Amino acid sequence: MSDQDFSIDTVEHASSTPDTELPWDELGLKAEEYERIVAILGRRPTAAELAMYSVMWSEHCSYKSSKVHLRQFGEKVTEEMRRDLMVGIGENAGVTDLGDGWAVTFKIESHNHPSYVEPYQGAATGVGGIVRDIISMGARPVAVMDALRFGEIDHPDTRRVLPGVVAGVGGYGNSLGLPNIGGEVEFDACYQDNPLVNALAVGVMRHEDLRLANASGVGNKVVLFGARTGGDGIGGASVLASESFDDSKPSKRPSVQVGDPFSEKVLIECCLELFGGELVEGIQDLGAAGISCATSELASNGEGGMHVELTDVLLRDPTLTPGEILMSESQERMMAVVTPENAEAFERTLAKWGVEYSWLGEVTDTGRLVIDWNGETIVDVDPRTVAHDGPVYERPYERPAWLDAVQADSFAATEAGKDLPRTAAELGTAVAELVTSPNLADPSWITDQYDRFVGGNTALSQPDDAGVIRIDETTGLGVGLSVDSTPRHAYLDPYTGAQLALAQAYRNVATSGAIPKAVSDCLNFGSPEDPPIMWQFAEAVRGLADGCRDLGIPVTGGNVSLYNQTGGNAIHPTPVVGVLGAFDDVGRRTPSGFERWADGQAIYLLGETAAELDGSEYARLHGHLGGRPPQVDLQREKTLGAVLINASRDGMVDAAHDLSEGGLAAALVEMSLRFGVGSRVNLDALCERDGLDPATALFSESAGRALVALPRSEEVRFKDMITARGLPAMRLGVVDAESGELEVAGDFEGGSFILGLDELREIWSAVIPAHVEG
Amino acid sequence: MAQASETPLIGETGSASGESALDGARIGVVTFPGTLDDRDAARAVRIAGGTAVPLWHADDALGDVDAVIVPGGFSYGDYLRAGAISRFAPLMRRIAESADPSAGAGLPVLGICNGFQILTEAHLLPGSMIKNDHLRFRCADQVLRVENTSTAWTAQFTDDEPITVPLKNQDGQYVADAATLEQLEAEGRVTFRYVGTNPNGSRHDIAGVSNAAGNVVGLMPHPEHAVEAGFGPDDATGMRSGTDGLTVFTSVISSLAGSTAGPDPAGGAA
Amino acid sequence: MPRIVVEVMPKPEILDPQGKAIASALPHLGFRGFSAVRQGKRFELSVDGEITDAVLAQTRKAAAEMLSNPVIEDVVDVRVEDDPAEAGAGDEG
Amino acid sequence: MPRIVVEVMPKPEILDPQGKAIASALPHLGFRGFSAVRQGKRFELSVDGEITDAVLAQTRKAAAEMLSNPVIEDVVDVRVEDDPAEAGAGDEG
Ligand SMILES: Nc1ncnc2c1ncn2[C@@H]1O[C@H](COP(=O)(O)OP(=O)(O)O)[C@@H](O)[C@H]1O
Ligand SMILES: [Mg+2]
Repeated sequence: MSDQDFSIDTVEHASSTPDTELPWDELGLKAEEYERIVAILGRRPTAAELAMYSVMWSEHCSYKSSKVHLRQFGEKVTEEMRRDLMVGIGENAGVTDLGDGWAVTFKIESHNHPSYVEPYQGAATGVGGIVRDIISMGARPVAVMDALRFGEIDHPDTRRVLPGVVAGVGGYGNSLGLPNIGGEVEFDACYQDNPLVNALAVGVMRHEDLRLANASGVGNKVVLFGARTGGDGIGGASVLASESFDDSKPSKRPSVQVGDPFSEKVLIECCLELFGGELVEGIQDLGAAGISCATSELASNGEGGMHVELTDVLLRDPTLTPGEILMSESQERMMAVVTPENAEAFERTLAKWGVEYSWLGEVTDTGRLVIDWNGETIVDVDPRTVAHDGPVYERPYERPAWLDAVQADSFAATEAGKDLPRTAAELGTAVAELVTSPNLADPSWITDQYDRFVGGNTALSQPDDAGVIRIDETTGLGVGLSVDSTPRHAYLDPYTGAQLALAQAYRNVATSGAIPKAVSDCLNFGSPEDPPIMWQFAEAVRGLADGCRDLGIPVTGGNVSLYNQTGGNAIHPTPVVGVLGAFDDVGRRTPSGFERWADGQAIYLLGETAAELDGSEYARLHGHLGGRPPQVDLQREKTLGAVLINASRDGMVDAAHDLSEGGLAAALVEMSLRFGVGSRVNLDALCERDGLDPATALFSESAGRALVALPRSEEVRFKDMITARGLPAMRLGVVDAESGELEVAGDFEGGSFILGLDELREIWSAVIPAHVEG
Repeated sequence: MAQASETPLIGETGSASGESALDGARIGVVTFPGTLDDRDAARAVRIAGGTAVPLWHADDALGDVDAVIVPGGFSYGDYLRAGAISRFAPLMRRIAESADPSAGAGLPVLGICNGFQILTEAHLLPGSMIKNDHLRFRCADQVLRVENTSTAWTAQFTDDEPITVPLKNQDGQYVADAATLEQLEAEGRVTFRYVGTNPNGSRHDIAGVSNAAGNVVGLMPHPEHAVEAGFGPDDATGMRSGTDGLTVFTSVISSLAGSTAGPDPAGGAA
Repeated sequence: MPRIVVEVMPKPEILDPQGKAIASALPHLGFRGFSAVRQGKRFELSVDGEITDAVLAQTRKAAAEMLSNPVIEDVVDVRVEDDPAEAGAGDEG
Repeated sequence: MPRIVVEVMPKPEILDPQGKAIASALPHLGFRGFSAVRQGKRFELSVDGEITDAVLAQTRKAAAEMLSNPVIEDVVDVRVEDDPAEAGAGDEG
C-alpha cells in the first residue's frame, strides 16, 4: 500500500478539466501524438494515461521509425521458412521447432546507453532483461552470448567502460547459472561515446510448455511477482509530479537500475515450477515500460479486458506516484494471469521460493484496460491503442551524399594498398601485426570472466566458431549459435554489410556442424531523424530480409536500437545477427583448432578468394575505410554450409574454422593457437587459381570460405563430396603437431615465413590486458 | 530443484530414464536459492554409478542418504560473503550433526566452490575464501595435484596424481591464519593443490582441504564439470575430453559400497 | 528514526586484495601520500521501534555471527546513529 | 598513526540487493525487529606523515571520484580516526 496522499488525476477529473496542460513534450511526445491520444480517448488523458502512452509510444517500445521496414521480415518469409517456426516476430521471443517435441527460443537485445552511463549495472541488467524474455515464453534459459563494441582500445574511457561491461555481463550471467558460449568484441573510434552492449539468450522447452503473453479467461486473476517496484528508470519522468497537482515534491529517482541476479535466478526456478504445474495461463516479463507494457500487452493480446488496482503494487519506494509506478522499470519482475482455482497453488510455489507477489486484479470482458488507484479510476483505455496502435512513421531517407566518395576510395589506391608486403619477412611481420591488433587479439581476458561450464551441456564455446549446447542428454540433440556483425562493411554498403553479417553467422554455425534454422537480430544505428542514417537502416533491413529469404531461414525476433550517436557522430551501421542451428547430436560438433593427435592431417581451403581488402582488418590497421565490401553469394554460403554440415555428420573433418575478419591469415593463426598445434601451408596454388598476390591471399576478407583439417584417409571421400556439390576447394597444407610453428610458403622472396606459436601467443594474449588492466 | 513437477529438462537431478537399476550409493545434492551446479553434481553422481537425491535447503531432515554434496553456485547471490547466509539453513545443521565424526561414522560431505565456502562459513572446514587477488571472476581449465588419497572423496586417485578440472569463481583465494595452515600441512589435510601458476593467491597454493577426520572435503575447482567426454575441460586427449573429476564421485561411491565400483554401471551397483 | 551502524574490516593479517588494488591505483589518479588502504563493510540496520539495550545486544550478536566472519574479519564498530535520510528519500521496503 | 576513514553507502533510492538479502535472512536466524538493512563500504586510508587539511581535501576528492561511484553511491563520511590497532585489539573484535 502506498502512503500517498495527494489529489489524484482521475478519469473523472480529466473529463471535467479538459483545459489542464499536461507535460507531454517533456515525456517525449510530439504535439500530433498528444492530439492523437486526446482523439483516441475523446478527452484529455489523465496523468497516468499520459505516462502509459508516452512510454509505450516511445521509439524503444513502439518501433515507430522502424516498423515499416521490419515488416519485410514477415513479408519475405516463404512456406519452407515457416515450417519449423512455432512463434514468429511479435511475441517476446520467437520459437523454433527442433523435433522430438523440443522447441528453442532465442533473442538478442541491446542495452547500449545504460552501459555507457554505468557500465557494470547497464550490462548486467541487459543480460537480466533478455533472460526474462526467454522465461516468459515458458522456456528454461540455457545459455547467453554477448556482442560488445567499444571505442579505441587506448582511449581512457574504454578503460572505464570495458572492464565494467564485461564484469557486468559476467556478474549477472554467471550468477544465473547460464553458460556464456560466445559473442564478439570490436574496438572502433565510432563507438567512443556510444558503446554497444548486445546480449543474446537462448532457452528450451517441450512443445506443450509454450506460454504466450495474453490475458484470457474472464475472471482469471492478474498477479505481479518478483522484486518490488521502485523508481528505477523514471528519472526523466519526475515531471509527472504534476499529476498530483499540489506542491509535494517526489523524492529523488534513481538514474540507473541496479540488477539483482540472485532474485532473477530464484524467479527463473519459480517460473519453471509454475509452468511445470500448469499454474499460469499467460505470462509477461516486465522490461522497458514496466507495468504499462505488461498490462496493456497482456490485455490487448487477450480477448477481453483487464481491471487492476494499482495501490496493491508492492513498492520499494512509498513516495511513487501512480504514473511513476506505471512507468517504473524496476528489474526482476513478472506479471501472470492465473485461474482462481490455481491461485492457492500459485501462492504455495512463490512461498517456497521466497518470491513476493501481489494480486492486482482480473481479466474482464469489457475490452478496456481499467486501472484504479484507491478505488478511483485513473486509466480507462482500449489496450490496443496503447500497445499496438502507436504512431508509425515513414521517416524520410536518402542515400548519403558522402557515400559515392567513400566507395570510390578503394584501399588498393592508397599508399598502403599499393605497397603490400612482398617478401617473406614483410609478410611474416604483417601477419603478426594483424593478429595482434585489438580486434583480432586474444579476447580471453574478457571471455575468461564468463562461466562456460555451468549446466554441463556446453559442447563448444569461445574461442570456437559457434556456441553449442546439448538439450537432450539421451539423444544428444542440441543447438549451435553465433552472433556476428561487420559494421565497417555495413558502412561501405549497408545492404551488403547486413548480408555479410548474416552470412558470417550462418557460416559459423554451419562450421560447427549445426544446420542453420533461425535468425535473431539487433539493429544498432544512429538517429532515424537523419535521412542518410535512416537510409542505412532501411538498406540493412532490406539486405537482411532478402538474405534470410535466400538462405531459407526466418527472422524470429530481435531488437532495434536507434539514436546511437553523439552530436553529428553516429556509429557505423551495426546490424548484429544471431543465427541458431540444430544438431541431432552435439557429439558431432567440429572444433575450430588443430588437435594434438591430428598430426599430418590435410588442410583444405574451401571457397574462392577475391581481391577484397576494402573494409578489412588489414585496411583498418592502415587507418583506411573506403571502397566496396566483399561480394556476397548466398547460394555459395548454402553450398559451403551443406559441405561443412555433411562433413561433420559423416565424421570426415576433425577441425573447421570460418574465414572472416583478418581472412586466411587470422584463421590459420587461430586454428594453430587453439591447441598450440602447428601447420605448414603453401599459397602457390591459391594465388595461381584465384589470381592473387600472397598478401591479398592472406588478408582478403572474401565471404563464403572456411578451412578444414581432415585425416588423409578421408581425403578421397571429401573430394568426391565437394566435387559433387560444385564447391571450389584446394589442399593448402598439413597439420604439423611437433613443430610448434606456423609455416607459410609461397612464390615470394625468401620462399617461406615462420611464426613460432609460443612467441605469437605471448604477444597475442597480451594486447587486451595491457590496455585495460590497472 | 526438488520439485517433481518440473519438466524433465536438461541435466535433471532425478533419474530421467526410470529404468535406472543403479541404486548403489545414495548421494544427497543440496539446493539453496541461487545454487547453480546442483544438476551437474547430480549428473556426476549418476555417471559414477550412484543415485542422486535432491535435498532442499529448508528441509529439516537429511533423509536416507549415504553422503552429501554441497554444490557450487551463488547461493543468496554471494551477498554479504559467499556462503554466509546459506550456512544458517536448517539442512546445514543436520549436515553438521551427521558429519561430526564424534557422533558416529561421520557422513562424507563434499563442498565444491560455493559449497566449500558454505562449509567454511559453517565451521565444518577451516579457513575462508576471499576475493581472488586479481579481483576478477575467472573461468579456466586448472591442473591440480591430489595430495591426500585417504579421504572418501579421493580414495581412487593415486598419490600426487595431477588432474585437470574447470576452475570458475570470483572469491577463490583460500586464507587461514599461520597456525591453521601449519596444522593443515602437518596433518596432510591439504587435499588438492594448484599446479603451475597460482590462479588466485590462495595460501600455500591450496585448492582443497579436509577436516581432521577426512570425511568432510572442500575444494574450489569443479570436478563435476569434468565427468563426461565432450563437455569437460580440454586435455591431452582432445578438446573438452577431460574426465578426471569423475574419480571424486566413483571414490565416494566405492568407499560407501565397500567395493571398488568404477564408472562402469554394471560394476557400479553394490 | 535512529538506526544501528555496524562496521566490519578485514583482519590486519589478512591480505586485502581490494584495498591493495585501490592503494596502487591512487597515485595514478594523482592522489599521493597514502601508504595503505583497506576496504571493509558498513551496514545500516533500521530498527522497528526503539533501540533498546536488548536490540543492541542482538545486533552485536548478529554482527559477530553473521555480518562478519571471524576467520577473516573484525567487527570494528557497532553504534547508534540518527538517520539523515529521514528528511528525504524513501528506503528499502 | 592516525588514519582517515571514508564511508560510502548505496544511494537511498537505489536498489541494494545485498542489504535486501541480509534483511530477509535475519529473521530466519532469530534476529528480529530490523525493518531494513543496507550494505555499504568502509575504507581506511593510512597516511604517510601528518593529516593536514590538504590531505583531507585530497581524500574527499578521492572519495568522491574513486572510492565511490557517484551514479549509485553517496560518500556519507570522511573522518580522521586513531588507529586502534596501535594500542592493541579492535574495540569490538
Ligand atoms: N564478448 C564475448 N563474449 C563471449 N565470447 C566472445 C566474446 N567476444 C568474442 N568471443 C568469442 O571469441 C571467439 C572469437 O571471436 P571472433 O573473432 O569474433 O570469432 P568469429 O569471427 O569466428 O565469429 C568466438 O568463439 C567468440 O564467440
Ligand atoms: Mg565475429
